[in-house]
Amino acid sequence: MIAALDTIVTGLRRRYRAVRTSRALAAFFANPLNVAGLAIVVTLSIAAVLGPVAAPYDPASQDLANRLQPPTLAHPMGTDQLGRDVFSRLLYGARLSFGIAVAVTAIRLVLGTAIGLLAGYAGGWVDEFLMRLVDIQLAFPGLVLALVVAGILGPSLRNVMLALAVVGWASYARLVRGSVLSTKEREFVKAARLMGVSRIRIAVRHLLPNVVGPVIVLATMNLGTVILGTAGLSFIGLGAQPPTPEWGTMLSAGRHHLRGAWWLANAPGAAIMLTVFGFNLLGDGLRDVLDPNHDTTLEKPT
Amino acid sequence: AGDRAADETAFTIGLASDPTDTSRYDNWGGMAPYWTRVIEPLVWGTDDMQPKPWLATDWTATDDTTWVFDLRKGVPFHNGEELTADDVVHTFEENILTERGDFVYGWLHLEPGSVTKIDDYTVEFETTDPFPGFPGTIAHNMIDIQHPDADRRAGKIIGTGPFTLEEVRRGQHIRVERFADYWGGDPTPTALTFRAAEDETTRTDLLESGEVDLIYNPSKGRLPALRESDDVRVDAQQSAGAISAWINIHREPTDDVDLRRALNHAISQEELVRTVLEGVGEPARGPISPVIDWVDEDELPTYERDQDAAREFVDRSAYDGEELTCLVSADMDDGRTISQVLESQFDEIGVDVAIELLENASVKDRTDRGEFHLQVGSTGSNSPGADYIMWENFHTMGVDNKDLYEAEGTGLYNLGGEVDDLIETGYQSYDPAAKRDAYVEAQRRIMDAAVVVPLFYQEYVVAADAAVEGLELHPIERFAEWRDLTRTA
Amino acid sequence: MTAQPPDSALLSVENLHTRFRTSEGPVHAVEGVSVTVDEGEIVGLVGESGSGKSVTARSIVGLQDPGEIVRGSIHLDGVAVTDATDRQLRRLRGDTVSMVFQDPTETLNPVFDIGEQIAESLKVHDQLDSQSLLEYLHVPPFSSRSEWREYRERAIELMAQVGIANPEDRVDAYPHELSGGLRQRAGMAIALASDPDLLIADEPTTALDVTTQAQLLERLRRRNAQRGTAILLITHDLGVVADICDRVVVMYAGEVMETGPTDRILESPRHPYTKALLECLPQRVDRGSRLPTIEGSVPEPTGDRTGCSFAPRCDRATDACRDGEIPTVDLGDDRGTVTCGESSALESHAARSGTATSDGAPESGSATTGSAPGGGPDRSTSPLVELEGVSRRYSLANGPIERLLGTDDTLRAVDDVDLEIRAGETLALVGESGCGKSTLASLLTGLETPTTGTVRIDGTPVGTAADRDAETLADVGVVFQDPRSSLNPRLTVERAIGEPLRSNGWDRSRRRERVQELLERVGLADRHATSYPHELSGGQVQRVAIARAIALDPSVVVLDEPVSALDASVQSRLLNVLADLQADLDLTYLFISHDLTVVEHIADRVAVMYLGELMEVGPADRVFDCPTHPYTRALLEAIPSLDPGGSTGTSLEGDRPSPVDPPGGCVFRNRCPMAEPKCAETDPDQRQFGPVRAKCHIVHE
Amino acid sequence: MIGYDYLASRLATSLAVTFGVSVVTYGLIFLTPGDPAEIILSQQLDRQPSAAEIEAFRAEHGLNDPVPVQYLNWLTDVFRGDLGTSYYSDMPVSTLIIEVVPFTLELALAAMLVALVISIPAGVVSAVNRGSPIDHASQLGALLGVSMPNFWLAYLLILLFPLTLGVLPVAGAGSVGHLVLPAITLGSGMAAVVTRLVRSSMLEVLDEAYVDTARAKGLRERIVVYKHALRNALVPVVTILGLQLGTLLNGAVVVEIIFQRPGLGSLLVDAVFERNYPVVQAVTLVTAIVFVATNLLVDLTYRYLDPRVQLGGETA
Ligand SMILES: Nc1ncnc2c1ncn2[C@@H]1O[C@H](COP(=O)(O)OP(=O)(O)OP(=O)(O)O)[C@@H](O)[C@H]1O
Ligand SMILES: Nc1ncnc2c1ncn2[C@@H]1O[C@H](COP(=O)(O)OP(=O)(O)OP(=O)(O)O)[C@@H](O)[C@H]1O
Ligand SMILES: [Mg+2]
Ligand SMILES: [Mg+2]
Repeated sequence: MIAALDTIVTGLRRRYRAVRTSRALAAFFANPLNVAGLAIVVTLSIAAVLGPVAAPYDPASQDLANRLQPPTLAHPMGTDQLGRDVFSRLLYGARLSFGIAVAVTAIRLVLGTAIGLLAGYAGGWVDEFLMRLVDIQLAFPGLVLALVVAGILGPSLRNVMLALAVVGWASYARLVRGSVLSTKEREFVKAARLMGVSRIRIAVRHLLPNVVGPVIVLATMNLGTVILGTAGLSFIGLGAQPPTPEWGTMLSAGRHHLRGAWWLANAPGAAIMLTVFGFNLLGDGLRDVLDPNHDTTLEKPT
Repeated sequence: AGDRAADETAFTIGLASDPTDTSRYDNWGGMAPYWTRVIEPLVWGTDDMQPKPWLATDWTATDDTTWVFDLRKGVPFHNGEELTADDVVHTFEENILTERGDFVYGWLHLEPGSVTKIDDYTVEFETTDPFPGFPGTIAHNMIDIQHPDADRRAGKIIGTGPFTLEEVRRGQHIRVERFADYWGGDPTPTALTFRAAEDETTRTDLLESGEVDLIYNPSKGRLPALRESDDVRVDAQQSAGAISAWINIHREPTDDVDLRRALNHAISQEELVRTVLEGVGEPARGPISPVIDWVDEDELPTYERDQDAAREFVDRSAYDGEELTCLVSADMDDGRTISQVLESQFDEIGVDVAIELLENASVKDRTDRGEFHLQVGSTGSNSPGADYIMWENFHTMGVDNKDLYEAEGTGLYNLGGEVDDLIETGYQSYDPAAKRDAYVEAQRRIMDAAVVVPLFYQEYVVAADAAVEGLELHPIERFAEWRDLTRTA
Repeated sequence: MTAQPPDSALLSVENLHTRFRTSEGPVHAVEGVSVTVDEGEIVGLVGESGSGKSVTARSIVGLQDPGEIVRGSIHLDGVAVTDATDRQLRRLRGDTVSMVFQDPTETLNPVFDIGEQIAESLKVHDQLDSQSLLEYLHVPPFSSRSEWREYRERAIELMAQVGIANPEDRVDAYPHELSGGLRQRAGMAIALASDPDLLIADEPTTALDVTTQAQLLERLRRRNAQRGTAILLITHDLGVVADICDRVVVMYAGEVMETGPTDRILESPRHPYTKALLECLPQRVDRGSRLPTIEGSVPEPTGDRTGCSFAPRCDRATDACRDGEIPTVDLGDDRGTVTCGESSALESHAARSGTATSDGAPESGSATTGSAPGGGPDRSTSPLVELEGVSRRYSLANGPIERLLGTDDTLRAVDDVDLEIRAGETLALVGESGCGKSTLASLLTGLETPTTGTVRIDGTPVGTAADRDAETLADVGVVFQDPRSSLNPRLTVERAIGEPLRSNGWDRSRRRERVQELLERVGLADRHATSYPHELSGGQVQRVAIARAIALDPSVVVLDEPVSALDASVQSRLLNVLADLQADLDLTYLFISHDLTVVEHIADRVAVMYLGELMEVGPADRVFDCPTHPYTRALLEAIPSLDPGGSTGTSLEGDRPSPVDPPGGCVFRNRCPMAEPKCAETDPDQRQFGPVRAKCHIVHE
Repeated sequence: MIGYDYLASRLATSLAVTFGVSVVTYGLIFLTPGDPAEIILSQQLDRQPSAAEIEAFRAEHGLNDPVPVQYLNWLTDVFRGDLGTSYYSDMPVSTLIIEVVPFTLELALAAMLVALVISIPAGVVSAVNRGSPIDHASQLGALLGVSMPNFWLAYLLILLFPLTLGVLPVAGAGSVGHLVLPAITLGSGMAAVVTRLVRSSMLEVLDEAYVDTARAKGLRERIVVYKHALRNALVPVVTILGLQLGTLLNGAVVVEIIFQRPGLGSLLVDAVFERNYPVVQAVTLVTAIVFVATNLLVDLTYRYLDPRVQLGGETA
């Protein structure tokens, strides 16, 4: 018991030391852009967590008498076509948009990484087959897939997520496979084989940790793309169901009011932009820190 | 804008749908038969949706299934030749009833070989079954008459309309020019360009930038500003369309009339029109536009907005708080806002509704299977022959109801029994008064059973450069008349 | 810095300070270096890795970026480089000074053929001030084809001059299509295109084989003799210095420690550092005895320093050395200068100082197993490892479709090798790069399957690693060629060493104990257990790799170039560790190296490999003292001798043939100075010459 | 040089991918709810079709056959060079596609041009002046470019150019003027991605020893950067351009809708919405072929840019 505690403590201490003394961290914080990115992401995360508590109004409560009110003190971002408070909707939406982004990216990441790892490590026909699958996904118009998924399952938020996840994993698979192929040839992997380490353990303990760097970078940037993707899907009518205050859907619904009720589209638009911006800043920073040789964001937005 | 400087009598019109869709309008060489007025049918429609003589001057039903049409004399085709019965027979037999596919038979109740020439100016139509709505039904832009020399698929359109087809640019525009020998008199505009402008903001921007002179249905958000503007004239015209929330009366719990009445009492049509519709539309009391002659609003029961009454109805009903689904087509203008207003107002009377905004095809799929409680839907007609609205929607054998009725004896919006009889009577009645009585009674019963929550009768809006005058709008927006279009200095 | 450089000096660097700003504070890479190079002179700049040699060189040509010169001056042909305008700098580079960079694989632009790269250099030299981008991009109206063609012609000439055979064929080659030696020569051609007065060559031969190195040094010497080109040669190899330099500058931690004529420095080094450096070279130590080492490590270039930077490692250091200003003393008579506070340094004092600790007498003679002739491993016992007729061919077809189509180019990496390793001995495998050493090792360890032949360990035939049981796997320890890449960067030292234990089912506490024991054995402190590889120096990383290799008590350890990447001082310490381990644990070593001086020091027996074949196998003393095979002889002759003025033997001419298409008959014949017609006809058999086995038609007992 | 083996293997994998795409498409569209007959008829007639009309349509288009049979029929036709006919009419799908392809191509190329013209100099300047205000400005610009939802940008561009400044048409296609705003909308996102890529790639390359070799020759910095460094830096950029072309083909839907341009993207979306399956099939097939071909082209470009690249084994 005490021994276990002890190992945990030393483990933590080691981690802490590794983090504190890490050049990477210092380098990360040396760049103001990285700090800005982190700040944006952290702020938005807080908004996502606390949004519903902090929102002044119920995001769904309509007030047709006070529709399309320009920003005032009572409604800092005005009201929408149905008299709902845009600011409150934005706050509620933060959680949704963030949630989608994180969930979709997580699915893509896990799926893509698993496939890439398998393809790269197994090699041969398995690799050949999986890579053709990746090619098919990339060559397939993502839109059709999204339309069909939404069509089959109905365009709920969950299905939008599914649709986006299904079309995005291939970039991860490619990236991971590429890294695995080169890492596999590194001598520490050969060393592990000679030490009798099992294949699974080699894949999971030796290869995986050495390929996650670029994957995390890609994922960070992907978070932004996913939010843009939901906006795109909303544009062609496959967004979240009303009255869900999802940002992409709000932007898309407000797009015809850009001239008159400008706050309708610009508020969610700015929120999306800021988020994507923040994630990308963060991703850039992480890239410099985690993997200076990362070459491509094999990203194919829908 | 450049075109206009060159020619003060040419106009550009921005349409909300693509008028050049080859795959849809290939029979006209990629030109929408609507709006463009290059081709004309035998029958036209009056402002109150009655068939009106056009290329045919008169028609009579000689028996239950035979119609005889007299043709107008002295109508020249664009190639200079005169319209005769041969041309009509040729058009129907060689084109309409052969090339367009079998579905036309069901629509027109005609089959190949059923159109015959009696003399040079008389044609006889033999319908497959009694069809009193025939003249109104063929008063449709697609049932046009063309010269046998026309090569439709190749884009060589030889019609009789006031304009001749000059150019089709796929996905872009159609250009027509004045036909000087038009039988109805010389049109004023020398040329018209119909531009596709499907996105409402883009369309409105095109008007604002001066690239087009006139647009249909500007962006609602821009209407207040356009109405205020001195440079733009905004006209609205009531159409043959109506929007309602349709209720699936064969599914629990909306099979309970009390719940349906409650829903009816929950809504204020006036408020809806005034607010989210920016005043475009008329508060409705029934599911069909009163522009159509056999609709009489005053005969219908009314449901005032009354939340207390609504709650009482809810209490009385079998409804116990479950979530009702409400289908909305993503294509429907304002569908998203309208459905949200409904949802919120139903919520106030304690009825929980979840909106499902779906693309058209998915909506169709769901309605086919009857898996929904409410649907925000519309009725309307592009020809004066609107009988099918009653038949297809409310008759047990109508397309919406038939499958479910045949499979499990239900349907969607069909009350069955006497209502079916009334609709059949109306459908087959050659006497306008009898038809009207039957249909009005059917509608009364439908509203009494609260099969729909009527929302509003549709209006369409045209915004034009303030200098443009002489536009004649028609309840069927595709029947617009450009002949007198002029531009003031 | 009293000595005023003579005005005539082509290059005079004075009190140069170059600094890098990093996130951990400034790095003082160069701290007050003064160097001069006269016209026609060859000056060697030596020092351990990180001592600031490259930074000094880069500063001279104005390429110190991202570093900055914070103090001092550089004069090249009378022009002050530090104050020069871009234009002046271009003139200097195009006209006066040229530079060859450290690594031949990286100094050539991979996307242009070498003809283009040399031609460009010629053109710059000819038309220094009219360089238009479009012209250099070969955009038609701006660039004259015929002119470029002319430059290419001249490029071919230049290639011939630097010793590239068949330059007409090679001019269109891309860098990746050339061998390391050819690439380095192409780099040389680029540098010489401007006919510079001064050539700065930064470790031009470090990455090359001895034979290639010898060829290249010969070219440099000839250039210097014929055209009077002055050369500043940067190297850490004192042998190279001895070979061609007139004068030597010894650097340590960004400072100059000692300068002087080559003979004087090699014969009577004055600075304790220079002395220590010379002492730990294996050439200078008797075969098999312990190597002297320099304790401690090079100071971090960050932070302030006072006094002599070598003081912490110098056993003669006084307090004055640690704090005071260190004088630079001119020894007079053109014997150079010494920067040392210890007066004793000024005395000429040969050989063994106390600084390089020759750490004691060999412990009960165990470390010298191989030294006493005949006292080696017991020859009567059956061999521990046997390779019998082992070959390994690689198919060059890649992609399943190609394989289906049966594209059939094969590469002979190892060809019909018979070799046995006896328990307790150190067998060294030597040969030029790419001759198949690592492949042979992989066949033994089971990373590769032999195409033909059998590998036996302890008399039992073994398959690939996947087929071997845990015991057999544990029986062979491996230290890979590149120590850093053989450690998972995400695992701490403790976990890395524990990995083989873990897969053999050791529990946590046992593992921990064992790791501690191993760390101690290889001479690492306990605190390193929780370090990550990137936190360790090259020598430390190599120790970790060794610790891991012996974790499961193997009987044989395969060491693939274990010391090649290390500095002389670190190398000597590591060789001592290996010797101790062998003595204590009764290990058998397969020691792979291309460095013959190291091999001579450590090996009991030597196997010489060429193009996948074994040319000669025999006891180390016999092979080194009296080589049998002409190839072995050529290899030995190519080693730069440390004796000043000592002759460098004739270097092996010609390029190594490709293993895809080896010559028929004897594979060495086209480079063999003794080749006869029958060598081309038949492949010679292995023949026994006393204790030695060789594969040659020509040589006789 | 490109060997036959290589070409054969590429061709085989390309075929496999294209075939895979067509199977997936076929499977998917038949999973999609909604009956094409009803949808298409109601579009065509502008009213609810009757039950009789629907039945007639189904029979006419063989929609009552089992799905595998329909697929096989389709596949046989494709091998005969027939992509099928639109459900709407007798219009061959190939005609529909050929009609819109020029618009798509024109837009894709223009967008690519916009992207390259912006991104390459911006990326290079950014990398060369690493850490300077110029670098930060270009990085921020690029980030804004990627962060902006493209339809939002499109409306803002229309607001700025035709409506406020009175230059360039609002919408339409056919002239260079009509191409500008759509190309900017579509190209800016790509420009942003490529700028960042060029920058990071340049940063890496500028650290390479051969760049110093070039400098040490006495070459002007401009030549060092644009000849020696850029060529190497473009290698990873090409991959992205290849992948982005796919995006340009079907990601252009939004731009096509807003600017009222014909194109493959909106053809496809409309066809999916309308359940016009032959068109969906054909467009998907064409996009897949274009994608595969582009990637082959990318590989060849690779080979041109970087002679080290061996054409073999690895695809894409
Ligand atoms: N770009 C840089 N940024 C920070 N520090 C640097 C940089 N370049 C060199 N240094 C530091 O300057 C010191 C001297 O490096 P230099 O390359 O001159 O060593 P060297 O003597 O050439 O070594 P080697 O034999 O390994 O080539 C080292 O401590 C190195 O870490
Ligand atoms: N997996 C492989 N596929 C194809 N060829 C290979 C492979 N591994 C090694 N080779 C080739 O086999 C030959 C011998 O390689 P090996 O690595 O054994 O040489 P080496 O003597 O260890 O060289 P070095 O001193 O450079 O390490 C080389 O020509 C090499 O290119
Ligand atoms: Mg160096
Ligand atoms: Mg090797």
